[in-house]
Amino acid sequence: MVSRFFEEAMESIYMEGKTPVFNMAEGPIPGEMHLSNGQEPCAVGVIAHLTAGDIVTATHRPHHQAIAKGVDLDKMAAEIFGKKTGLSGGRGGHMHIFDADVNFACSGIIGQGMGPAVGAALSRKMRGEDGVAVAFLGEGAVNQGAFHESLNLASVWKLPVIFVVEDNAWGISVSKKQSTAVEHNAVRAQAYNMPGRFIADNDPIALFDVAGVAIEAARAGHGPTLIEVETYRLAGHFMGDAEDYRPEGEIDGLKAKDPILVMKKRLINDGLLTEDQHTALSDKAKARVDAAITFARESDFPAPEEALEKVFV
Amino acid sequence: MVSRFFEEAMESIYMEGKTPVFNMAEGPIPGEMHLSNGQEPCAVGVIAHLTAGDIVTATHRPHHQAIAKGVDLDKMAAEIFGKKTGLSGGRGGHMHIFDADVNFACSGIIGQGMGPAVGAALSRKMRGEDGVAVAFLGEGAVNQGAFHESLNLASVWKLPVIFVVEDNAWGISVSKKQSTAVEHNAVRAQAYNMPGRFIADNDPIALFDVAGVAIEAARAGHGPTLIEVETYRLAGHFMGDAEDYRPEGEIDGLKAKDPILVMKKRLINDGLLTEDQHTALSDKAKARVDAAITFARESDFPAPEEALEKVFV
Amino acid sequence: MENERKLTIARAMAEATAQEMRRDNSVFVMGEDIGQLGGVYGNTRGLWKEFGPERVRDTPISETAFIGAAVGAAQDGMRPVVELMFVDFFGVCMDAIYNLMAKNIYFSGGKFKVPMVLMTSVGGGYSDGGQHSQCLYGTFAHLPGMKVICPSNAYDAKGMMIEAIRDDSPVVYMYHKGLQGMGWLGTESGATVHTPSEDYTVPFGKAKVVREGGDVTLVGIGMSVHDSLKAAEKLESQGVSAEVVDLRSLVPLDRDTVFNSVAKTGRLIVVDEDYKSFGLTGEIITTIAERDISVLKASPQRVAYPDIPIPFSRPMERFALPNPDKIVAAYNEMN
Amino acid sequence: MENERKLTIARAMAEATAQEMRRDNSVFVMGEDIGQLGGVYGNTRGLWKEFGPERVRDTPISETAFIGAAVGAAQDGMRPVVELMFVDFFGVCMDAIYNLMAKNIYFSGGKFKVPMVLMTSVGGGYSDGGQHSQCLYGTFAHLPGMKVICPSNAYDAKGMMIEAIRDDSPVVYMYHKGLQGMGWLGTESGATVHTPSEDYTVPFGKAKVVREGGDVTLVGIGMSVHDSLKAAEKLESQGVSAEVVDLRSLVPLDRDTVFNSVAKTGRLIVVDEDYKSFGLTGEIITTIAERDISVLKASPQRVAYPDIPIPFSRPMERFALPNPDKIVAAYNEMN
Ligand SMILES: Cc1ncc(C[n+]2csc(CCOP(=O)(O)OP(=O)(O)O)c2C)c(N)n1
Ligand SMILES: Cc1ncc(C[n+]2csc(CCOP(=O)(O)OP(=O)(O)O)c2C)c(N)n1
Ligand SMILES: [Mg+2]
Ligand SMILES: [Mg+2]
Repeated sequence: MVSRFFEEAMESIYMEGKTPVFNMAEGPIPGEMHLSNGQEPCAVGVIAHLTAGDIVTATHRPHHQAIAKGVDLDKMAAEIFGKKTGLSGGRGGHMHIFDADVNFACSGIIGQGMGPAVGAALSRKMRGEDGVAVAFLGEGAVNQGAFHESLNLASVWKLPVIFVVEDNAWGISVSKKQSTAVEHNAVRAQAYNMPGRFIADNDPIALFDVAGVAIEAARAGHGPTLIEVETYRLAGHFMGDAEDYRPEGEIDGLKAKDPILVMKKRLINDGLLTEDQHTALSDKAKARVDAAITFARESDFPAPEEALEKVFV
Repeated sequence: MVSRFFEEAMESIYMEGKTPVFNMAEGPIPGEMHLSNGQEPCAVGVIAHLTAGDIVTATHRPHHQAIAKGVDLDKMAAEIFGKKTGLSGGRGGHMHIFDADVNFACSGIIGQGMGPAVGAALSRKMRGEDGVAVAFLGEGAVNQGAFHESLNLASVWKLPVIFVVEDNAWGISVSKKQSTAVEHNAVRAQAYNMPGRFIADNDPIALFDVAGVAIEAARAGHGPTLIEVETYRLAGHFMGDAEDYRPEGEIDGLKAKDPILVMKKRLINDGLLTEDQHTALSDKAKARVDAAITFARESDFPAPEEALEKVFV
Repeated sequence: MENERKLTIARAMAEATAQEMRRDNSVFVMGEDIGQLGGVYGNTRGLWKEFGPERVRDTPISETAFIGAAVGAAQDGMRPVVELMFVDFFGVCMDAIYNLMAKNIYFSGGKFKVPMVLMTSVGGGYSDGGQHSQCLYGTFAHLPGMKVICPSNAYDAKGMMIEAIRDDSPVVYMYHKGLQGMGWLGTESGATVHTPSEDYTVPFGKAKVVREGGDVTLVGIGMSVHDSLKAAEKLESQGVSAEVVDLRSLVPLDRDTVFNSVAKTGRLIVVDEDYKSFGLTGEIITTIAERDISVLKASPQRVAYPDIPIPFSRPMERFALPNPDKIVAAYNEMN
Repeated sequence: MENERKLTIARAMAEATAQEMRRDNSVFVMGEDIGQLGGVYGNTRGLWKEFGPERVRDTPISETAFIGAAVGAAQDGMRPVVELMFVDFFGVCMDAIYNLMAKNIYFSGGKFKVPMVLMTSVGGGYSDGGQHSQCLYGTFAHLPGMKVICPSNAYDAKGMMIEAIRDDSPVVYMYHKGLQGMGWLGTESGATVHTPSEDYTVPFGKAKVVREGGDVTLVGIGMSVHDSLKAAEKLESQGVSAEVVDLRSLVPLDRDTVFNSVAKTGRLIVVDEDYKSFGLTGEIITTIAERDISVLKASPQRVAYPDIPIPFSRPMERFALPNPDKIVAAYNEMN
């Protein structure tokens, strides 16, 4: 059982780390581009427990979360290319990945996804339907008022919602130390009378276990949990970031801890994966991504006037 | 020493409880009117430690805080009557009491005073000048995002600011239990790595002591403190509130704990005050208030066109 | 007699909401003091008793969280009716309103629906000071993705509430405190009108000619409709026949009705309790001017709130508010 | 040669701020990524190095707290220059801006000063999507108590920054990303102009005729000034002489300069990258219409952003943005 999850997780992790979509900032993909390289464990460790019916609200750095949630990869790539075949016909772009089929939404405003996650959880609770909502956020977003209000509300109403803080130590160029009064955001759970859990070292297995407990508790009606994951931003904040603010050697140190490599090594060491299996998985993932990119490239742009549609339904 | 503070405190407390300004909602004083009857200890217990140079940011329920801070009583009454002689010439009214001479500001928006208190404290720190800022707020306001952001910021920057939560158990008709995930807001200080203190039973002496420590620490550069005071709202949320939402008997129970009466009894029992002294203080306070009301009543209204002035300086 | 039943706007709003809640389990109400208290402005009175605290939910003072939550619930199949107690408080939660509620339909290419009503009280005139008396019609109408409406009477209030609840797009439902019919607030009696007890809808984007006339068109919304009607009476006694248009909704805006009226009268005065510049009055006047300036026989005028924060003191506030006399004066000064 | 020194707007803003910081110890800078990074749009580059992290303060992502703190510091004698990274983020902190920063002078009867500058980036055109590309000129200009400005070139950017820092009232300083002169963003070269190295001020409330002409007046601000200038060139080749007015400040608004220009040309086109309805274009057109409609020889027109959230995809965004061709077409269709 656990090993099956491992493999599912691996597949997603691997795919994300390699997804070439993430490496394009100019030409066919204009605008800001926030890569999630290094942060994949945060997404898969949690989302592996969810079904398509569960809800995820994601951030300005949403690709790993989206892929883990099962957002249609072709349409997502097409959206990022601004194509008519994209998830929202090119209206949203990279920071606005919406897939109603798997209950996935995101936003470019720091902290904006937390309220909607609380609301989706409320909706399920009121209707007596199964469903857990997971709101992802960065450690920088924790200092936004929406965090406080949403965690309090979720706790007062005992809603099935999980808040997952991806702590990559940076909010653009501002370090967590400069921005945050506590060493671990997990302790802030105490202010909302909910469990707060800390996962060290970007560890998807540890996260998987902790998230499993939290999600089960949520489904059982025991209310929300706050999970903080120590993770690594291997790239700049967005494409083109010179990263002068990083202490020397930090990136090299982090690159040595690349979770995709670490995970590969771990699985191979544990005898759960052979080099051949790994290559096969890797090839499969790469092929999937390539297909999505091809789909995106070959799709047409929307007609300009389509901009005027879908303001209201 | 302590007894001198007691007496100063008494004087203010007594005055506030009896201030007839608070009892007028119609006729000469239109608009909302939020009385602070019962909450006087929160203001005096803290502000007794402050000088005119220190900063206070107050709430929609500001009279006790203003009087304790030494806001000019005549001009304050005139402002509440909408007169030209009022603190701001009638532009502000009861929820907008501003007195630059004693560094007092307030606002009608829940939680709005916290940011400015942090900023005033920052200003003093940057200039190397003495000065502590105190932000008052209700327990309902604690669930507003501004609380979270402001406490974090004050702590990260180690600023001389004190946050005082007047917990009267109600935010209009919504009880603290319905709105707040924790039993005591003081525990929320942990989320900001600052001391959190709880004062039970509306006790001005206990508050005085705790506030003294906090303010001294702030002046010494040790950063902010959160203080939660259990207090009682003896009146409705605003004048005219039918208060159907209060459990039966609650108001009678609270009235028996009227801090003005409790304090009087305590001081007399402790031999710090005689009935005669009390009568004298009480008369003096009443006379002061009467004079302010007379001043306000006899003042002229502003010319209507003055509304157009003072948008910019 | 049933068909002469008069309701206040507050009761009309509550009745509409109750009827929709009975009809559709996905409708629920959320906000500060909308439960047992029945809403500070009475517009949810009775709901808590009938539907209980699960469907009529008092919230903490956390507007960002609960309006954001309403969006999440709406996207998940519910139909929340959410209250922002005073429109003046929009500043603490505008991101959830204009960047989230108003845009997720578009960002999702129409695949997410956001069927929610954000109701909020507007207006002054009772000395509530500069953070509790604003209208902000222009602020909301300027930003795309939300419908923005404001009824001037109980009939419209009920029909527009039902319309709003059934709409799959977000609707900002503004109600003017001075029209609510609350005992403790001065109220405009013209707002309390016959209101059928059965359910019915009043469509958005249709302005209403509430008084016909041939010499000048007065355009308003909410309270300013009543100011305009009173001004029309005064003008009548001067021998001037004024037509009054109640916009009812700002988004969508019924430009045709306004244009047709002005094409007939040749004169236009726009009355607005919101701040004058960069707002409603400019939009309405421009609607005519850009379409065909030749229909205007005189420079169009506006009677609006000056560009100042709202003063507390009664004489100053009265000075700043629009009123019938100012409208009459504006007409008399028209070139 | 010194007097031919050209700066980008980003450098002009940073230079102005540095000069004021040297002159006046009470000036400091606060915001997200304005320290070592130098501002996402380069407008604080070099300050952190010269003045250190106390006076060039990176903040947590807590706009409500740090903008509120700026108000408190300003009231206490400091002169904060605060950055809201994108104007689109106003929703998380608008209370601190419009209800606090903009109103405390009035609420205190002028006894509190609020000498602060809130600088914020505006504008799209580079596919940053619907939460990172807005202008919102109308949103800010509509609400009383704050000055609202936007330079179209580096000369004005520097002088207006110094003017803003010295002002005792709050100033919202909007700068257009497409004019900043950042290498990684497409930039309008017309914004990079001669900028004196000494300090100087450009007063608010004075629009500037940046091109004289007799047949039509084009009015814009920020980027739309450049669109207008390009349109004027195109019109020239058609034999039409266009006058271009750069508003520079929306609050205070220089209505006279616009009126005088239109009185001369008889034709008016207002160009705006902000949403069309209930905003800038309506205000400018109404300014003329209400004062004297007889100066208009044709129905005034607007070329503005349609009332839709900003789409990501390039062809859709280009379709929605104003551009010189649209302005020329508007002129050609004028009746
Ligand atoms: C309300 C708001 N403020 C600021 C920004 C600009 N911004 C975008 S990402 C970012 C840093 C976010 O840091 P964190 O939450 O840690 O997420 P990370 O980028 O590290 O994944 C900032 C400040 C924003 N999008 N929204
Ligand atoms: C942002 C905001 N939301 C709502 C209100 C309306 N309101 C005024 S007072 C109040 C209750 C405040 O409760 P609390 O903070 O406990 O203070 P108390 O009135 O008990 O002194 C509310 C909800 C407001 N003024 N501002
Ligand atoms: Mg981060
Ligand atoms: Mg309270």
